[in-house]
Amino acid sequence: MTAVAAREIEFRDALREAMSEEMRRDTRVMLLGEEVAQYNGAYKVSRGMLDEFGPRRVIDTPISESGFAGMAIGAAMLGLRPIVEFMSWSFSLVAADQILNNAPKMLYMSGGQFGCPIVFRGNDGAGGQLGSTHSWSVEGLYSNVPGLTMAIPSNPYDAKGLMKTAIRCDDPVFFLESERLLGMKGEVPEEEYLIPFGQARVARRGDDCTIVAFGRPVHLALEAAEALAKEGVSCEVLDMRTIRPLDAGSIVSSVRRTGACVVVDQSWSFGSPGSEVASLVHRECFDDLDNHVHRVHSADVPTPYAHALEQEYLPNPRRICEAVRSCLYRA
Amino acid sequence: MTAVAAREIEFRDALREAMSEEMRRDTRVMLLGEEVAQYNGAYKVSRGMLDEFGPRRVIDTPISESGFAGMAIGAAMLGLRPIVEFMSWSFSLVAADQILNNAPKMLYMSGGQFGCPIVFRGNDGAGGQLGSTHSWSVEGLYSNVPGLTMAIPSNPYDAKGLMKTAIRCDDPVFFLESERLLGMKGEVPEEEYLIPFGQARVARRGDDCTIVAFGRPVHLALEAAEALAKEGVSCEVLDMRTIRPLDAGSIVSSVRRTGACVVVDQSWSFGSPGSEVASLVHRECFDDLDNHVHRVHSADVPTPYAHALEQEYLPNPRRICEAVRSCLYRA
Amino acid sequence: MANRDRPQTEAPGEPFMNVHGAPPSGVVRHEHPTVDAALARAWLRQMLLIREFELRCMQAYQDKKIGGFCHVYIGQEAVAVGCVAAVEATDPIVTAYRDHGHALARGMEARHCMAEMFGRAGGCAKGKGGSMHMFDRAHNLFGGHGIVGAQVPLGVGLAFGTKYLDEVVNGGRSSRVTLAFLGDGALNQGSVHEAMNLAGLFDLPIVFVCENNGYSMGTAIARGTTMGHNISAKAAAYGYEGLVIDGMDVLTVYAEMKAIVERVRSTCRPVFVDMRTYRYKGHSMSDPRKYRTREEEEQYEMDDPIGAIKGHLEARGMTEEEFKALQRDVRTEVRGAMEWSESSPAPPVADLYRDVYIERWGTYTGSSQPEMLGGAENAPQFQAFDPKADLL
Amino acid sequence: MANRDRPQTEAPGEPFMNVHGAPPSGVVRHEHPTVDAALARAWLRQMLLIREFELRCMQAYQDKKIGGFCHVYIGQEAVAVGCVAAVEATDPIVTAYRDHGHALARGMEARHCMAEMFGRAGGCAKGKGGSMHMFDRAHNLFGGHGIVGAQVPLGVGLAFGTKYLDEVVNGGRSSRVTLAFLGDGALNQGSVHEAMNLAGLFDLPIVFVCENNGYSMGTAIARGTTMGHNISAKAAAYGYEGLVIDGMDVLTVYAEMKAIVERVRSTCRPVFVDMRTYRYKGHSMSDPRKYRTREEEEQYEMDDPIGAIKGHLEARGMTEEEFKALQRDVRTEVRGAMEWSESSPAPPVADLYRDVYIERWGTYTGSSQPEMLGGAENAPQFQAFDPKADLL
Ligand SMILES: Cc1ncc(C[n+]2csc(CCOP(=O)(O)OP(=O)(O)O)c2C)c(N)n1
Ligand SMILES: Cc1ncc(C[n+]2csc(CCOP(=O)(O)OP(=O)(O)O)c2C)c(N)n1
Ligand SMILES: [Mg+2]
Ligand SMILES: [Mg+2]
Repeated sequence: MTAVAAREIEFRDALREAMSEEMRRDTRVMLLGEEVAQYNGAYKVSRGMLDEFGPRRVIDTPISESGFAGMAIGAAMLGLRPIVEFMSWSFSLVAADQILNNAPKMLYMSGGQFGCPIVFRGNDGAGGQLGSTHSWSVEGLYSNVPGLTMAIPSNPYDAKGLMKTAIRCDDPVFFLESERLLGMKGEVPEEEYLIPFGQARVARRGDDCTIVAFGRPVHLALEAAEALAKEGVSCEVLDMRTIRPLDAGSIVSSVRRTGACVVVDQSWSFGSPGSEVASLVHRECFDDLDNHVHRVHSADVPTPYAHALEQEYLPNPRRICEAVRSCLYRA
Repeated sequence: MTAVAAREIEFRDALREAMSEEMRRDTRVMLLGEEVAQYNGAYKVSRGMLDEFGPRRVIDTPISESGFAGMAIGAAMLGLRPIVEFMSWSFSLVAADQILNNAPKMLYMSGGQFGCPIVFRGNDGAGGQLGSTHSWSVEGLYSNVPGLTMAIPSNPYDAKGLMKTAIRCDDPVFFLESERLLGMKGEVPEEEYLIPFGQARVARRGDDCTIVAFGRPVHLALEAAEALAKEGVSCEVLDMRTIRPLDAGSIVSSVRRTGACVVVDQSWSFGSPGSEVASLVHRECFDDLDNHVHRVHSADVPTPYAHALEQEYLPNPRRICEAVRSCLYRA
Repeated sequence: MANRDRPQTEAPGEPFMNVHGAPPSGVVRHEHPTVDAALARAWLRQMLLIREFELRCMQAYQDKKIGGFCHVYIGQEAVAVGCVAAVEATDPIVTAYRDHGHALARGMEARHCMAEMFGRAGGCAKGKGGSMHMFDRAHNLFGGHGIVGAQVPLGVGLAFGTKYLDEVVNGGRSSRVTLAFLGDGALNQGSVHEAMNLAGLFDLPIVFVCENNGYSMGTAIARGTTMGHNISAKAAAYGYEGLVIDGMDVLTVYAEMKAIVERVRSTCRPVFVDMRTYRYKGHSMSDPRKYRTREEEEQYEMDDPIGAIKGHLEARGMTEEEFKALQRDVRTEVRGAMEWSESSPAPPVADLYRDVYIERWGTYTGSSQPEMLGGAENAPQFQAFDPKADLL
Repeated sequence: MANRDRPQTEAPGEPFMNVHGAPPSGVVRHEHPTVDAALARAWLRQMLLIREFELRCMQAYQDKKIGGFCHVYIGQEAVAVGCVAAVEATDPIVTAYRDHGHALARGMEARHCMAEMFGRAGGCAKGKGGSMHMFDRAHNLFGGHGIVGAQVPLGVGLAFGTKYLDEVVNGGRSSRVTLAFLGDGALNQGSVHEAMNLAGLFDLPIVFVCENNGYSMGTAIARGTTMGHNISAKAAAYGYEGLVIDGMDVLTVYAEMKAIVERVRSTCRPVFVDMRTYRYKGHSMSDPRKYRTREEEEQYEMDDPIGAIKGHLEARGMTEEEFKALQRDVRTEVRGAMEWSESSPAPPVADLYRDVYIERWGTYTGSSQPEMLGGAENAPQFQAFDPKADLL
């Protein structure tokens, strides 16, 4: 093996590389969505793709989420592999029927005759002061539904590897990106790699408490872990990478070792991935726990606009630290 | 107090009585939806209401869920109090943006200036062999969202009392009815009564295990409790009546007494009311529990059509019994 | 509140107007070239098959052999048969929940269609779909669909997909035409409008066949749809043709659709068809049809599509005996389908967790609570989805 | 893929065509009765106020005093000002996210509008809504709304609601007209079509004002909307009038809208307006406008709505000094609004859990994880929702 010089690229570039590589590899893959082509993407994720692949494969759509999501599902039933960009997952609510009633159920309803190899992707989560209609963390809503898979990368490396897996996946993938992370730089090798779904990454090793996190909150968890380390508390941070499938094995073996668990989930608390993880850990690690699983979520209110309120609304390192301390009876 | 002769009416009649009484009381209340007027309702819940209230107040709409739900929300902002019937909650997915982004957030987004006193109601849940697109238990999906309240009655008495509360509620109410229960008869007094939100009903008293259930599964839980009683296991069955607000107090005090808990929730398991209850009980009753909370849900697959598959898919007394026994280490 | 844009049909002294706001048979039957008699007879047989099939469905529903909702196609047979005849076998079709007629016309065997309704393993969707979800991969039937209007974006996607496959993947010329069927009630769903705009914008080879039977459940079209008397106005809003076709006459349907389909095939411009038809029975099994008069039904019954093609063939020499033989023939076929369906096993319980995902991470048993399942064997009888295969 | 239904605008030798597929100022400016000079001057002042306000917004956004998205109204001022002038104060208005102009035209104080963008307690929504969500109960402004098209069903509901209040609750005659503003891009959202059908069906007193500025973000109308050169075809699909109005001239907007609004008030039939306008700036702050030519922008700048009304008033005797005084005046007002907003406090953290529910079961602290909150005092400065009050 020759050592390869580390290469740092932005999260958005990692996404684009994954899409472009897969489009070069397979003409059945195409990208469609609002402003993805001529405008190069509202968040510039698809910058340059129109130039490379032309307007037949990088397609601007009108503001018709239900229409173009359904169109892509129809094309996927034929065996094509569309990537659908929702400028924001917040705008996917107008397409909820297509993405929840059709995409994840087509295989089942048709008795296995028609599948739906499709990727829906776009910006998810709050943090940019966009107010309550534009700040959905749709994992809280959509992860309830069987038949779909859901990925939520936290860094450029994972973004690329998971996106490539998503595009090759024969099932519908809900791919959640955070606009807040698009400019983040990270090492991404030149060589091709894929990251399988359902395998968490240990973002930090530790012995006292397991912090389970999804997507952007992984960084908040790492910040909290750093702060807690100064207090002598050693946290293990798991970056789950995918919500469906959920890597229960990694969570359970970590919690069996640490004996304590905190979940950090940016969606609303009630009936969320966070409550599912808590329930899972209690079930599988009941005798290993010294305290119940603690949970950190966005506040259970619509997303406010004002900066200070929004910061208070979101999970933040302070609240994560409090949860860990409380879980370890150090509060 | 004079004893009143018991009067038995059907679940659908209880709903209609509640709506009619409130419409007599307040001209700002009206009913709208597909086939609610001339056809008397797809499930005959609104039978006779057109005759009594006329076409200005009992309004047939076209198949435009997003349009008429949004229309009703606009009217509610003005201070009217619409009741919107979704023929089935399964059809509300095409209106998801209006009912989730507008109704429950209007008060917040407008800084308290415009509220949304509205009731969305209709058939929820599987069991009638309607296949995967028509069998949603939307509590699994929608209960994640703050700003809304959610009621799920299990019998005619509750249906009437909760519906009257819903119509007088100044916040949006998601009211989940089960088509499977509409023909069920039960005692409903002639006198007016309202049932407050957030107060569970003890459907059966017991000492060994608390079964927490919502809506139709309450009956499955009671069947299971009956069977278990024969084995010497005494179950307490809580009928939660509302999912938001959730009567945490009743759950907690029951579980503190019984020391065991099983949740029965007809929605899919992942990130559901059931996982929320499990998480809550573990948090509040950690030291009272001898085993983790057990959960019974619909199978984590799209709803199948075939009768035998659908019966296996749904929570059923057999699975509830198994869960209780396992929870009590009697398996 | 009055719908002022519909024509006034109740003025005294005016002739009886049907639900479409036109006199019965108000749609002119075009002269059409005489089709091959064998072909016409095959259509008659298909229409008889559908009618017989649906009558037996109604019976089986009463007998509780069929569950859920069941929407029969009686009265509309000429539409599915004529439209399917007008396209190639490789042209995709998608429709709504009133889908038995389309499935049979497309070539699905009656027994697979019936077994699906019986919820048996031999059903076209292994008993998982039911009456509203007839899928047939081998015949390029991309399903019946239960959510009103939701199949229309899918249809646009099929048209987009064939064009993309032909032009981008295979580097040739677009050669397929998609038929997307929808009810008149579906015109009030927003997703239909989004899809119609997309089809016009992207020049997609699709025919939207609006089976305008004048009612969505109990709602006569004028009560739910503005411009109900002239729904081609909806197509004009998207810049393409809207044509009215008499859907009660299979010869007309075939001839008109044939011309449209070939035009669409060469121009890649969508067309919208206001296909005037009527359902003789209720919306579904529980509908007593109180919202319309017996007089209106009788007017349409005089227009019976089976009667029309029968009359045509009689004029060309078909004897009553030949007709009776056809009837006997389809009766035998449907009876056979019923028997076969009865004997088809219920889907194994293990099937519950199959077909949820193609890619599994081990055996899929649900993502949350572990479930214990027996290991019953799965014997798929239909073409399975193969995302690697080149379709059509 | 070509959009064949739009007119070909690129043929050599043809005159320059603007984004609307018509020559600039191609919409005929109607003769209109000379309005009262004081009124016209008030409109000029409002338009100057909006322009100044928006320029300062852009500045404040660069300075990071405003967060989130910010969509300015520069170029479209004549629309909001002319439309608002044409209705009564009790006529409800609802609009999309490009809403500062409507708020100011409707009478919201500049400081409350600006403080909202600054995310301060003094904002019209206490800092909870932001730029896209300007609500003003006292002025019957039912919000700016962020989801494209989603405000249109709400508008139909307002029209339904006023009619219901007037006729059913109060037993009188329908007397109010609702204005629902939407962008041209919103025409591609299905919910808009559902709403337009409902308005026609139920005879609702509403004017759909489509602010057709030719672009949705970077998408020129012809690239996203079939019949983009004649969007009144969309209204025809629902059986009502669609009118084109020159939205660059406030006098025209006022005169035409006044006539429309009074017609709607008496007939209760909806009207759709294709309001031709142009946004001079980018879609939002981050848009470099690469999708259009400088030449096109200049053509529209020659049509500047402020220039037009200024010219009109000059012809009626307004001096340059008087104009300058107006400019100074609005500058002072906006500067004051900025200062006031800066000094307005951030909303207290306790506000996070307020306004989630009207009815609370105890103090609302979230339905799942108990949260501890400080008890900071809440001082609402705006009319609160009172579901018991009779509105309007
Ligand atoms: C979105 C949605 N809303 C409501 C329903 C319930 N529903 C099923 S069929 C139907 C009537 C549809 O009428 P039409 O489109 O004319 O078709 P037809 O039954 O006449 O074939 C309704 C309201 C549904 N399936 N989906
Ligand atoms: C449903 C939805 N999809 C996408 C967006 C993102 N978006 C915001 S504004 C906009 C363009 C709208 O254009 P138009 O309606 O013409 O209004 P204008 O900006 O010209 O005022 C888009 C795509 C959104 N807010 N909502
Ligand atoms: Mg119909
Ligand atoms: Mg625009």
